Amino acid sequence: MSILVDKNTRVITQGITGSEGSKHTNLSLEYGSNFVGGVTPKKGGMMWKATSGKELPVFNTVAEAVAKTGADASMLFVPPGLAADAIMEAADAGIKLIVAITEGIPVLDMAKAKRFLQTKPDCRLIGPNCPGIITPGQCKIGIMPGYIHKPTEPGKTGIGIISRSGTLTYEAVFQLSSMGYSQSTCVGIGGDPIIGTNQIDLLKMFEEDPGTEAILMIGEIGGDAEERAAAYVAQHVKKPVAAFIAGKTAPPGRRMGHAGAIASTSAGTAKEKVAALEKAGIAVAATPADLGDAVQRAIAAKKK
Amino acid sequence: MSILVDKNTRVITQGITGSEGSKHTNLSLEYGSNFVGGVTPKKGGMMWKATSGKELPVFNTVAEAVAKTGADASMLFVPPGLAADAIMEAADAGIKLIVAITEGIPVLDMAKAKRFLQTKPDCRLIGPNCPGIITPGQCKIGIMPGYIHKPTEPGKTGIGIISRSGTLTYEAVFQLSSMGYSQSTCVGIGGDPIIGTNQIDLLKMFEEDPGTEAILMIGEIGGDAEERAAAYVAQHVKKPVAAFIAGKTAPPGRRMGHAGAIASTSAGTAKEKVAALEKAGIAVAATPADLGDAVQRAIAAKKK
Amino acid sequence: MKVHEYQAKELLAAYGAPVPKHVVCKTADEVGAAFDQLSNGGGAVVKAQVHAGGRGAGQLMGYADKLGGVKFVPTKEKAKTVAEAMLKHSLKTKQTGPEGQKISTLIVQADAEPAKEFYVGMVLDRSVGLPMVMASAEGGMDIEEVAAKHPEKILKVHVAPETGLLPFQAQKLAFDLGFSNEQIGSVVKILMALSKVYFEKDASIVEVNPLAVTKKGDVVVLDAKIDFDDNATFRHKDVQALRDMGEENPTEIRAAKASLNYIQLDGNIGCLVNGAGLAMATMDIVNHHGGSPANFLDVGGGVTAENAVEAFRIILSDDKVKAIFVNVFGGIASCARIAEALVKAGREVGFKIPVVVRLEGNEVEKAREILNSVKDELPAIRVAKGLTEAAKLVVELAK
Amino acid sequence: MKVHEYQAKELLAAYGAPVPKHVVCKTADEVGAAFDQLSNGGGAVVKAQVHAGGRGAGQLMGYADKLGGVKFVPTKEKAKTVAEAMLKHSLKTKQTGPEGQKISTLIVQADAEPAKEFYVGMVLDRSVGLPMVMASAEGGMDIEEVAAKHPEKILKVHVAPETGLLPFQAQKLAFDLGFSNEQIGSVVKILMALSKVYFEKDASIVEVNPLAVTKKGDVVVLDAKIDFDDNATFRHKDVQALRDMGEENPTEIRAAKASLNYIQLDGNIGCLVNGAGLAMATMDIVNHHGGSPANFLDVGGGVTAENAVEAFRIILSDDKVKAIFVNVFGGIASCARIAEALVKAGREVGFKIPVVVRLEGNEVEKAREILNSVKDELPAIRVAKGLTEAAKLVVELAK
Repeated sequence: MSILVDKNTRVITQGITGSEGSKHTNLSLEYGSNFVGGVTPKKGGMMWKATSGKELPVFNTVAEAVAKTGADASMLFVPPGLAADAIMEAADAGIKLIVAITEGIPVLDMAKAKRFLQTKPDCRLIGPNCPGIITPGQCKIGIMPGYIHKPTEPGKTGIGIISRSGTLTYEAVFQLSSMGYSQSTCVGIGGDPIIGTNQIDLLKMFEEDPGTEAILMIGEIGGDAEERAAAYVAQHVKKPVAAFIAGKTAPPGRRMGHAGAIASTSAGTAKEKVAALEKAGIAVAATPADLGDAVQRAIAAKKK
Repeated sequence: MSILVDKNTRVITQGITGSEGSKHTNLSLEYGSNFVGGVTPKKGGMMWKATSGKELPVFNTVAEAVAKTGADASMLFVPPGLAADAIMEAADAGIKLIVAITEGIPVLDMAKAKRFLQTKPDCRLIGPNCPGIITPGQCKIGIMPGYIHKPTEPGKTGIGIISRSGTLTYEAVFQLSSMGYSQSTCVGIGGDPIIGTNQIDLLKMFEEDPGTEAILMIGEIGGDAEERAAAYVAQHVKKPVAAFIAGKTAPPGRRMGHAGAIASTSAGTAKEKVAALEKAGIAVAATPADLGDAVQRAIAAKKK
Repeated sequence: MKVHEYQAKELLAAYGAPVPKHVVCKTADEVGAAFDQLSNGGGAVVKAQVHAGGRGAGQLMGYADKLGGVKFVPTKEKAKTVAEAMLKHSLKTKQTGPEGQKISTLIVQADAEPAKEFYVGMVLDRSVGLPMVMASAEGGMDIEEVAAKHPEKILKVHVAPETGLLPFQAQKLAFDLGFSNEQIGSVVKILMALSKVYFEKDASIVEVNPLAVTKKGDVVVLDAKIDFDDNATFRHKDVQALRDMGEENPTEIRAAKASLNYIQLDGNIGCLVNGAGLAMATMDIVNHHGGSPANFLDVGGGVTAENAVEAFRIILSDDKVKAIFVNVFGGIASCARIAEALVKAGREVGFKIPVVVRLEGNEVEKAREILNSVKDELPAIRVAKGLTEAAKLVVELAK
Repeated sequence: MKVHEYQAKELLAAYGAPVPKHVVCKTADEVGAAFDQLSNGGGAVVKAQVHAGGRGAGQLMGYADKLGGVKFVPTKEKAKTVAEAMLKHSLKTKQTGPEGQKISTLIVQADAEPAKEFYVGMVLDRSVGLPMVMASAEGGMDIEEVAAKHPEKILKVHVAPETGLLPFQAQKLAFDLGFSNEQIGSVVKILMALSKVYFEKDASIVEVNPLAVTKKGDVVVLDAKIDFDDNATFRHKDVQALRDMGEENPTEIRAAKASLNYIQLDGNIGCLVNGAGLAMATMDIVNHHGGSPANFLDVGGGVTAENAVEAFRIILSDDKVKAIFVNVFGGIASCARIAEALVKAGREVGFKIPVVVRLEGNEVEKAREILNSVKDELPAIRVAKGLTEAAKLVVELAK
């Protein structure tokens, strides 16, 4: 079991003919994802050729791609200035899951796109500015390295991961796989101030997913999403939850790489977040080397 | 019985200190409506004095008026350039029924206000560019002459009126009252291209209102609201329905007074509308002198 | 409020739409000079600037040859001849009415002969209260005809008023209309310009018809029409400046100055009514009983005696009018006040034709007394009791 | 992207907000002339233009008297003296860091001594993804402090990004803040200007603090701060033109040119990491084991060998750095490529201090072979196996 994506998910790439779009469509195809086409305006009608030799049809519009391929998910590699429009296009065309990898989308563009998405309740956006989503062994939509993941065997359970950071997620997955923990689904929710799907949305899904044994939540400074997630966990989540917050030593007022990773002197600090998480009974990793162990501790604590 | 307003409705006037707002608050008070205050920005804190000597508090904002008076309805006499904003203010402040009398609001202002209202599902707008709404003997919110109306006695039923025109409604009410028909509620829905409440909304309410015996719908050229209403009547309305369409002799392409009363050579004509109404089994009045008789015919036809 | 083709195109061009070059001319000599400037060896097009549509298929009234309001001219001499004819003769089209429309402005346009014509327009969809873009590959013809006969050939996209047309919507429309990859960019520019003009200038209709693909493959706005929301021109000084009073009916302008809503028609029964709906219905009942209304006239609810007198003057200024029908339902306003205004008008203007009066509502008895008291002084005034009786009477008297 | 107070105020003024007159000066003589122009017999205010806040309570470094970045001056002579001092001495405030900030621009502002100070600002409310206006009658002080201690004293209104602040929202805020009827108009103007700048220029923060009521009762923008969304400056040439490179850290500018995300800190362990989250976490683990990071540095996923070498140069340009921590998790990118870049950097730049390397992920074995092969040539490179081991080692070596 898993959340959001599995081997039946039919994916298109928006921006498939671009260098990043093309590269990661190839890597995702190699991982076994079910990509059925791509969209690049003015390139409609051509065939995109994978390194494997497989060919995918390219369409001018998402609407056409959906009509002709039955796609229900989209991996989005559109340049930042056009990305919010492409997100709205996908939602308007009936795509159910949009995974926006693009980094650097203007905040107000996302604010408008988010309002547009609210008129499309069947559509979910992951990201933007995220590595994507993967259900190991079944479907990878994004730029994460597939090989580090450990699929959950049928009938077994794995760890669900929710993360605002890319490489830190790989670090976590690597530690978990090394320790023998498989993953159910790993979701990079993105490092921007406005994102489509937040921690609470996913905590709810993981809590309900019978294939998920425990949840690891990787956060960072900025905003109060972790504090709100902690409150949600305390009230609604029965499964073991571990967490990590990056940015304890980040200077206030500075944007630490991610547009959303900025703490002020009094709000969005790592200290506040860790306190909130611990108060909610979540096992908080002390360092990035402690991610796997924290999950183990969370599981052990619930077994008591 | 009645729809939307009755003797318990608590009304404020937006623009109470203006000449029209003041005049019609007086006339509505004299009719017996329960006005509890008014709003005029920068006049907050003063008392508005009715010709009867009664005093009403004036507030700077609708929010304050609602908080202090418990108002649930608003009669709006704000100048056209500011009216859409005032409508949104009323909706935002929790007013449940906004009756916008103002004529001449820019169409795009109303398009935006209508979108805003969609985020406030508990709020209903009547108008703009309408005479208002009256439940005879109980509550008058608007500029219609109260004296022509005949209240429906408790336990009895009356005629419900839905109209795009002001004076034509008075003509109808006068004919009905003269013939002995009381009215349940009369609603002027307004002559603009974008209005808050349409014929179908009201047909549904009148159909469900035990105090309404039959419905008279007064339309005019422009748009296809009457055609859609006719289709609704055919499917969903069991009560007798009569109708009249003004503008049979109106030249195409000209705006006949009301911003919404404009027919093209092929759409929105009186001919099309009358045909649709008749097809739905509605008794259509041949001339404005025939309004009361048409209602009588509609009732008689249903009794057969 | 309507504007000329050249004004509409210049506005669209200002918002980024590709538009063929043109020069606005008032004389045949200016047309000749403009021809030299724009023809580039291949001729040019002379187009009459009037507010009515159907110019190409129209005919200059009293002109010997077949010539409408749009003409390709291969030479400067021909350009000047055509211009002279247009400036001298009124143009009659299916939208001008039988009297035609005087032409005082022409444009000379660089030739952009279309290989294919499309339609794109933006209007309000009243059924949902949202603006929409309509587009069709069947351009260059009356879009209402296409809509009536082949609704499937019209693409429709609703547009949120807070955002305007979204780029992806414009792009999808362009692809769905079947444009080539090279043309998509220009079509998107035109559609976005359409939307920007509509929202930023409070237009009620923006139409590009035809949106043409030229023989060279270029996409251009070949003809355009913009109407503006009269309720919103107060906040657009630039739009107000586009108004050409010469295109409007002088009587209607005069009426507007007196806060009267007046539209001239071609019948012989002048109507004076309070309320737009009742005014239309009054025309209808006149027509129902065999008469023909000379005008629509709504004096409104708060009419002053002075404006009511002006209303009579306006109605009487139309020589065709043989009788007047005053139909007033006194709601809040008193019938007595209308009666007083009527007497004032009779005294100041003089009624040489019958005036049938039907009053009902507030203070109707007092009004009847007032009118009764001047029966001998103003015998033209005939008070009728019912609406039907009044309509029949005025039709009879106008014969 | 940050801008100066005077730029923020001029932008707000362009959108209709009332702002006190000011003159921008670069020299004491210009300040003198501006004083004559603006003082109007009653003095003026000289304000240092630096990107850091807390100027009023700051102190000019090495200046004998108590003098911060904002000073009322009663005479022209005093104005010039103050200006000279400001232009000569760096200003230290709680936001500048210990090294202070050099002042190169001043404004002279017409005196508008506040009788009461308010706060209004617009920021993104990340919890709902909507911008919001925050307003408080407790202005002139650090709003975060007010928010922390008296959250009930801050009014908040969410704003739809498609419409901006609606007039009724602005008016309600103005009334709720307790302004008088005469002042409402100016406050609404300021609030609407705030929203327009925010939306039309893609700002991330627009603050007016204080929004002052002067002793005469006028409402003015006495100080303002605007930050712009770095992701959106590409579409605002006018905003780009406001950038003052003199206010930015030169090393950070240099790093940005090489597509490196670098922030200077004051520790002694240079960090080179791929990914923003891991880069922060690397600083944290260094700190956890008793070390102190000298910088945040995210080389990104697609780093080239050339940019990696530049990254080492940048780290090494900081004299405080005593050891370097390279922490890379090879995801899609190969660890071998990072190892190669490391060798290239070592050869070109030279490592005089220890470089602790922790690589994991894609092609890590190959990477270790590469580093092993240059063990003798580049002895400074120390390969660690685990993340904890690496962190401990680099902390040890930096001591």
